[in-house]
Amino acid sequence: MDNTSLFVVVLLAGLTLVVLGLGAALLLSPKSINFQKGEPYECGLPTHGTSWMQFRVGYYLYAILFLMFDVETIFLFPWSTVVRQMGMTGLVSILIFIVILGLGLAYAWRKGILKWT
Amino acid sequence: MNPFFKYFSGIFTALGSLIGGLRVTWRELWRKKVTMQYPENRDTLQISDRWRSELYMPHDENNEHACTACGICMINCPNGTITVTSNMVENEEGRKKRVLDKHIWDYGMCTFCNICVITCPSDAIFFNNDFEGAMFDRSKLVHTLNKPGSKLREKKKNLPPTPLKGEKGATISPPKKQETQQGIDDKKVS
Amino acid sequence: MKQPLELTGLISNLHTFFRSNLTPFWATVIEGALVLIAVLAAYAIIALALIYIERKITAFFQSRLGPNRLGKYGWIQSVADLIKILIKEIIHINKVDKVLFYAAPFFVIVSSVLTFGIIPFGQGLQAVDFNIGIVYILAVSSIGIIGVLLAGWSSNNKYSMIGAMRSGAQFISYELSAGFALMTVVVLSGTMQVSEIVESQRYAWNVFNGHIPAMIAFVIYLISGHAETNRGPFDLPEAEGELTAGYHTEYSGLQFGFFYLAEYLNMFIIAAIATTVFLGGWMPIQVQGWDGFNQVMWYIPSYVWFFAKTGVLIFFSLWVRWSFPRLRIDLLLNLEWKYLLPINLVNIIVMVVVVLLGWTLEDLFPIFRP
Amino acid sequence: MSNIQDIILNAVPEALIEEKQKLTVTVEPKQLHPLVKALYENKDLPFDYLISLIGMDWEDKLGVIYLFSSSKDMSQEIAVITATEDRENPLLYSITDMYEAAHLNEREVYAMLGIRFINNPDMRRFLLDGDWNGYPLCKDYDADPTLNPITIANKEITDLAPRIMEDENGNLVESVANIFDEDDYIINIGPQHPSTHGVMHFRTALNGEVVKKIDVNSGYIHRGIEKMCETMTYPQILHLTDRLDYLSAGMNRHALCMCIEKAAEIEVPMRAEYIRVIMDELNRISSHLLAWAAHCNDLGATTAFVYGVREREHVLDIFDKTCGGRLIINQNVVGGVMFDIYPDFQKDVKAFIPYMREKLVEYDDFFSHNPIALNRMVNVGNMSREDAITYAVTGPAGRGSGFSCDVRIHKPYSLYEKVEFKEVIRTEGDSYARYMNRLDEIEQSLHIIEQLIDDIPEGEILAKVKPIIRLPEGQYYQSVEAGKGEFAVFIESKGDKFPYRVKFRSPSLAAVSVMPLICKDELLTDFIGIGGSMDYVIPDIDR
Amino acid sequence: MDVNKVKIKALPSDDFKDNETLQAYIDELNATGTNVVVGKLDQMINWGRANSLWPLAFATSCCGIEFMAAAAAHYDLARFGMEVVRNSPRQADLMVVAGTIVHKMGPLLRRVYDQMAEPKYVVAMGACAISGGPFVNSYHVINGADKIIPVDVYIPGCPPRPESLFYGLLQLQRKVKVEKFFGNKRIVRPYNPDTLINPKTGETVKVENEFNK
Repeated sequence: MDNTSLFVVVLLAGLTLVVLGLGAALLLSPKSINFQKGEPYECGLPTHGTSWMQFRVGYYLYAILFLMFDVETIFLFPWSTVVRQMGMTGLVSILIFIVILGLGLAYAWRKGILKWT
Repeated sequence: MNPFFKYFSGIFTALGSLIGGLRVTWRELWRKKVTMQYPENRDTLQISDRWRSELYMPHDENNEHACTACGICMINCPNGTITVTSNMVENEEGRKKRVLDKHIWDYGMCTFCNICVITCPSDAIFFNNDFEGAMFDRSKLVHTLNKPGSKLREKKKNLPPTPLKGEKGATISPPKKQETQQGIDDKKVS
Repeated sequence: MKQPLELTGLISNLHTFFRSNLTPFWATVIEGALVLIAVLAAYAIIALALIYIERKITAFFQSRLGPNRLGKYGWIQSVADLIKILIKEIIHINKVDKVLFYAAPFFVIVSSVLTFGIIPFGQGLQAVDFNIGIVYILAVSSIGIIGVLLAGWSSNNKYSMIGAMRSGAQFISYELSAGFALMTVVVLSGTMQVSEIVESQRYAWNVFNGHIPAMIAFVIYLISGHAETNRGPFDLPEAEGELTAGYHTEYSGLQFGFFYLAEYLNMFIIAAIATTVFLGGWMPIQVQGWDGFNQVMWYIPSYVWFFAKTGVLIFFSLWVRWSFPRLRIDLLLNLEWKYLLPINLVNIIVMVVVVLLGWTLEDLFPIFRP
Repeated sequence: MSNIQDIILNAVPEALIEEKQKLTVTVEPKQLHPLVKALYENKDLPFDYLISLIGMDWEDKLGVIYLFSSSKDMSQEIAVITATEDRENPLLYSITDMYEAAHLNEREVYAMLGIRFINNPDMRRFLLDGDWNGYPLCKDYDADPTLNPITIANKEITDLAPRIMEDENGNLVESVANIFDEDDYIINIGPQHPSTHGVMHFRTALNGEVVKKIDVNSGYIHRGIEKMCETMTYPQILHLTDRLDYLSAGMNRHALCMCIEKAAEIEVPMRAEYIRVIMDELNRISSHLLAWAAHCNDLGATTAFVYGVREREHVLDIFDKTCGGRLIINQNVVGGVMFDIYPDFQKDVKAFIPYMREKLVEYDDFFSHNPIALNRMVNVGNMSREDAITYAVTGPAGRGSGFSCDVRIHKPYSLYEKVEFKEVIRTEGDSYARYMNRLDEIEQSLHIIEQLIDDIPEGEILAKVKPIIRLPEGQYYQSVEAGKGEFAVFIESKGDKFPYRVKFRSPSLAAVSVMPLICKDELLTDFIGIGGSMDYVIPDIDR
Repeated sequence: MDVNKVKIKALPSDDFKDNETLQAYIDELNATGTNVVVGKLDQMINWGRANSLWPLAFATSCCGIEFMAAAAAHYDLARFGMEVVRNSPRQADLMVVAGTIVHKMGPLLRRVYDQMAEPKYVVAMGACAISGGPFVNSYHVINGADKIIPVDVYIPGCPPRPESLFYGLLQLQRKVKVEKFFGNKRIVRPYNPDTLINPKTGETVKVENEFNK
């Protein structure tokens, strides 16, 4: 079997596990209803307002930084497999690339973006 | 300090103290474990003699106890755990006398403050250390301490040894196993 | 080399048996089914074993005994847990985002099974072997976080929501470090195919072959891998003390069981990948020229080597987990962005230099060359 | 003291000054605020520490007894009494503008006695639900269960804080203010939460993960102990104090016993005193160990929690053998102790001391120097000395801010004058200072035990006490240093065998009331950690 | 089935107290009889359930501390497979009510109980949770958790020692082991219904065995 079909098999394995498991559980497990069961649990008290409210998070800046570096990873992986063959040219070219990104990180650091508030 | 130097020395001091923490858990991994294994250790388990679990009323071989039904324990109990009911019985001489009918104690309500034992003028009730008390039914926790058919012990008999009762701290004699057993029996009868 | 206990023979025998007796279509189907069953069985057994081992080791670190009343030393404790959780009610919560709520466990489990599939447990015991193996690992393992995010978001619960947000930030950060650390090895071995990476470590494990930069990458991978699996001291998304149960607060029964299972499996997967990539995978200890020694080592089957090495890493992960307090989100992100990432970037360059100048162990001592 | 009397008379000439157990000043409600202000602003000896605020019902009038002390000299105490005869709509003046500690106390008085305080910005009921019928501590409270039936209906928690303010012209204006903004992201931390150390309910407005505002909501374990005391004889009350702050059960009970003994003039035998103090210190160690363990657990170190409880178990073993209780030890009784020590007591305690010292070193290696732990504690939850005093935070938490408030030093009781020990003070005021204070106090407690354990005198353990104890008419007050801070008992007696009013000063209440201040602008994670460092016990707050 | 057939490791059936109540439960459950295959399956499932009771500590006061002590090194709840303390009621099997339940806490207790997933059990630990204990006469204390929710096992003590707690948990294991999961038959747990009011309608909630619906 080739890799792709094996991949499909493994994917199926994962799906089977969940489907079979949940199916069995739904079949076997007892059910009960009462007037508070379906409400969200928040330390035993009714929750105040909805939880899907505008929620200020400091995560976005990190996400943008992540994007920057994640794209870099995509470039680096092909490069890393052939770096032995490419020799010094490979090193120098990617060095420039990394330095630019590193400067970006340093800039962000200096600007205080990496400080969690 | 040079920020670069600070940056790297920070890494190393942090690593150093982290390893100190790891060492503590590592040592603990090989030490003897302190766990006491109830119920496997039931035969060897030592519960302190002074541990207060169940209130019981010692009965001697003639099925006699020392309770005069004076009700002092009931009055002194801070939350009404004890109920003493008594009958008035006329004895041969024609004098009315109070006789214990039921001494009811609620295990599920008792706070084990020991006041009833301390104040009991005739040393009729004591706590034992039989800690296994969990029940399925709330009503099973209400014990009648006096056995059916038991009666008041005549005075001047040789009394059974008194278990430790608190402020009379000098008499440290643990409740005997037999007496503990009696306490359990009481409840089974009830 | 004689390898009496290996399963390669069995596998190829089965393969020829099916091919010779059945039409190619049915042979493929049956082989596929066998692989599926094997993967599932391995997945379930490893999960149950890990749950037991973790509880036991945790207890030993805490000078307790751990489960010991079911079977000898309590070894079937996790079976009881499995039965229990299978028949536990699955609560239907009002006002959740229904589709996402029920899809979340799928993502988590499928992601971990997919990653599980690429691990070489021993010689010939690898389900999928893409030539871009490392990228595959990074790609599929990051599906799991979608599950966590969905679970937290869809639950309509504030604790879950905060847990999910935290895990999002945590995961995207540490994903980078894990990727860069693995990339360091790719630079060293020149390939991304997992089987080839293992093969290239016949006489010198990558962590020794690439010495300083490889060791740094190894440590960084362990830290970031640990963080990616959301386990203490990086267990912020769950943070029992703060968020009751974090992103899976509202999940009950087997749905919660899947999160629980995946958490343990992910711990195994991270250790397994670290073993494969840095510690020679299923390769036994080999010394060029010592044929007698090598033969003895080969007698020990490859999967035993693999599980032994993985076990050591798992133990280490538990050791760390039960020794340290939980990090705060800003410390966590600081650690990644101010320490691990810059060090990683420099580390890659150092590795390239080491490789290009021929300073790896294999280059310096050709005796280690496979 | 005459100096103080001058100041009082300067501020309020009509004040009635009596020298009772302590200096007692009685004033009209209108004059309360100027009087307290004068005391507060006294340069040489500012009475800036509000020990206790006791709501009273004297049947003909409703009032409050304030107990003040000075951060400069804790041994100086002064009681201020004010009362109103209006039982329908009792109004008094608030002192929250000077003493932050008064805030929650005044709310409690409102819930219990119905007295409302003018100028207190938030006059919601504390401890009881907003729709509770009647005021329990009033003598005419109707305890009919049908008035307040048990329900499983979830009660709305109101965000609206009623208040009565006095404007410039002296008119009273009733108004209602919102506690939270309209679009705040409010999350309930507690009551059923693993890290609130009980059933505390913090309603927390978050801004991202940063705590914007905290509303303390308590009463989920309010058992009405103070009211119950009024119908019980003195020996019967004793067992209730154990259940206030159950971690320092023995010390609480010590306070109550001393208060009764002082009033009834009972001399406690020396042997009993020794046993009491040793047990108190052991109790303190166990309390601090659990606080340490719980704090570590709040910071995510489960293993540290197990270690702490493991060491604590050795203390509990000693308790178990001595008085047959592990947590609730029932040791002190009026006039002495209930149980004499067991024969191996000294041996066990002496074995424990070096063991504990060794473990303290291990704790330092394991947690105190851990960089993650340091990052989570140093400079987190800063509380200045002024804050500690105005919120009346005592105990290791208060001393972590440099507030010298150890009752054992400033108002020595029992044997504490005879033993030599240091008051552990740090001035940083952060979580780490409080954390280290506890570990250091364990060391000091071991030191105290070492000095006493060998010379426990022979003799009686119980003084002769009448079977029925009646305290002479008057007000009695006794404080001790409990595990969390200054714990005090106030008894007002009318000469009966029941007390007329009993009030317990709860150190944990102060620790909780300062939480909104020190947690502001900290992360949610740190909020939990700070809670751990303050080490409050909720049943102590709710009583 | 006889009560002596319910086996608990290291603690013989005769040494348990209150066998009579358990026997009464068993008789009630076996009134209609079951077939053998289902009986075996039931046994297996009950074995799993009894040995994997994950607790939710509804700890309000002193007893909560003893519960923590029971979970720590000296007593170690983990030996029973119960150390996985779940803070979310959704994932817990067993609610340990440890401490006083007061009027203000009553609705919360009910809510947390309601939000637990079936099958669920409740243990009342300590005098307060059984009957109100020391505070039985107080105006603000509910006299026992069983006024709000059904309780399976009562563990007396104030607070009970960890061994007492373990004994109670073993009793609970016995109770779990006699149930018939497939017959959908469970012991109807007694509770005092006259105080349960539905907040939506204001009517008294009818108490039925939720499980049988």
